[in-house]
Amino acid sequence: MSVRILFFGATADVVGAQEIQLSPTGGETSGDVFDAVLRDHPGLRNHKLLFSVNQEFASRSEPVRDGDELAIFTAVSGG
Amino acid sequence: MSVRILFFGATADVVGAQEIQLSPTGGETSGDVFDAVLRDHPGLRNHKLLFSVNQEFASRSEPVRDGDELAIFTAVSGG
Amino acid sequence: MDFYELTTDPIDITSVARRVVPPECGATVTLDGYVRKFTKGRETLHLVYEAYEPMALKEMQKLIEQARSLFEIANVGIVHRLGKLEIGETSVVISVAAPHRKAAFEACEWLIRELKRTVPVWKKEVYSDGEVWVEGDDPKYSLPNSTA
Amino acid sequence: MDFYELTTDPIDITSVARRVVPPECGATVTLDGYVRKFTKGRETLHLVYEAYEPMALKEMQKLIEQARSLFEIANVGIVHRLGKLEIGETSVVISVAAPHRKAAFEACEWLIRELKRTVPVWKKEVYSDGEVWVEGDDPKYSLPNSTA
Repeated sequence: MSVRILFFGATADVVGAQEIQLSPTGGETSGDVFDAVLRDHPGLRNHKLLFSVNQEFASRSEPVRDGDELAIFTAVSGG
Repeated sequence: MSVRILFFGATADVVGAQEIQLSPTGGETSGDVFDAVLRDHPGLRNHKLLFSVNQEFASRSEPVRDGDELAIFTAVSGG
Repeated sequence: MDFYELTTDPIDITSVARRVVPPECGATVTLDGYVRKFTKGRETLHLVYEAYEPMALKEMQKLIEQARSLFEIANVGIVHRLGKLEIGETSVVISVAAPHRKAAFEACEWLIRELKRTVPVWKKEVYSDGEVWVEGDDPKYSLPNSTA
Repeated sequence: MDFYELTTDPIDITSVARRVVPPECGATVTLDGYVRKFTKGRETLHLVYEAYEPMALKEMQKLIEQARSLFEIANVGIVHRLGKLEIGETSVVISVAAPHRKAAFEACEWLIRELKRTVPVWKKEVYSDGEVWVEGDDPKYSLPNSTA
């Protein structure tokens, strides 16, 4: 299976991309996927991070399914 | 001595003028002048009235001097 | 810069809001009051606003001074329209800029409430079958004894 | 009609405020946020706003729905600008029309506070000697444990 991970602002700068694709083996939670991203991009740990699954704020325990759109970003600062 | 009395909105309609002049004999208070106006224009008593002396909200006890600008009007309704 | 004005021209909200912006502030709160089509179920054709102009300007100035003493605000702009207004046209705009938006909200709300209680402006509602000068129901200054 | 939009074009406050006006309401409260020249004493040259656009629109829609359940309001309009903004340009406008202006003030203040906590938009401050993505200090959603 394949999932997209989106990055914005500070997290896109750290990762050097606005989007990556991962291929979990199945059964992972959102937390597992994010931990994998953080292992590849340890600079993200310098930030307080939020994440979303399919455009909804997510906890670590969401099931991840093929084709999901995940995102990792810092606390929002619009307005 | 001579004072001007201004009317606005509902009070101008009752009096039929936007301004009248009165010639108090001297020593009157604002309350005395307003009572005199109300005697001449009893229709004003159908309204709750405010008044001002020289463009400041006034009580009945203000001394009235030659050349003063008084006004009688209903509770304000701007905004 | 504070400002307070009476005008018979249409009011542009953006330009009022923009004029109160100082470089160190991040938010402006604007109250935009306009002519209602219906008041208590009765259809208004248009409104006419009249002011005791010099006293109205003095009272607007006092309101701004009082707001400055009550709230941490930078600039205030108040523009009240006079004359004939069509349905939907803006009758009053109050813009408040402040370093913190909470103060801007509080000051703007205070200013419109007090303006309606103290600034000598009156509105006449014109209906198809008549017209009436609206009398305020919460004047700040107590009514003098008007029994002669 | 409620509306919520993201745009890279300049925002006209008057047109946003006007679009929320229903005929039975008499007041609209508008929050106008704009680019500050100075943040903590440091001079900003310009700002760049970026959004997770589809999620930002969903969160804006949720905010309006929540505001409707909390406050007696008629219409809400929210427009957030994206891309490069010069000093003084409007970054966000929130207009709320309500039958009673108190609800409009309360809803508008609530909406801007929650927008800053929940809508996925980020701003980058650009200085003469660098730039930084601002990170919010009061996010609504608790931060997940990010220690792998």
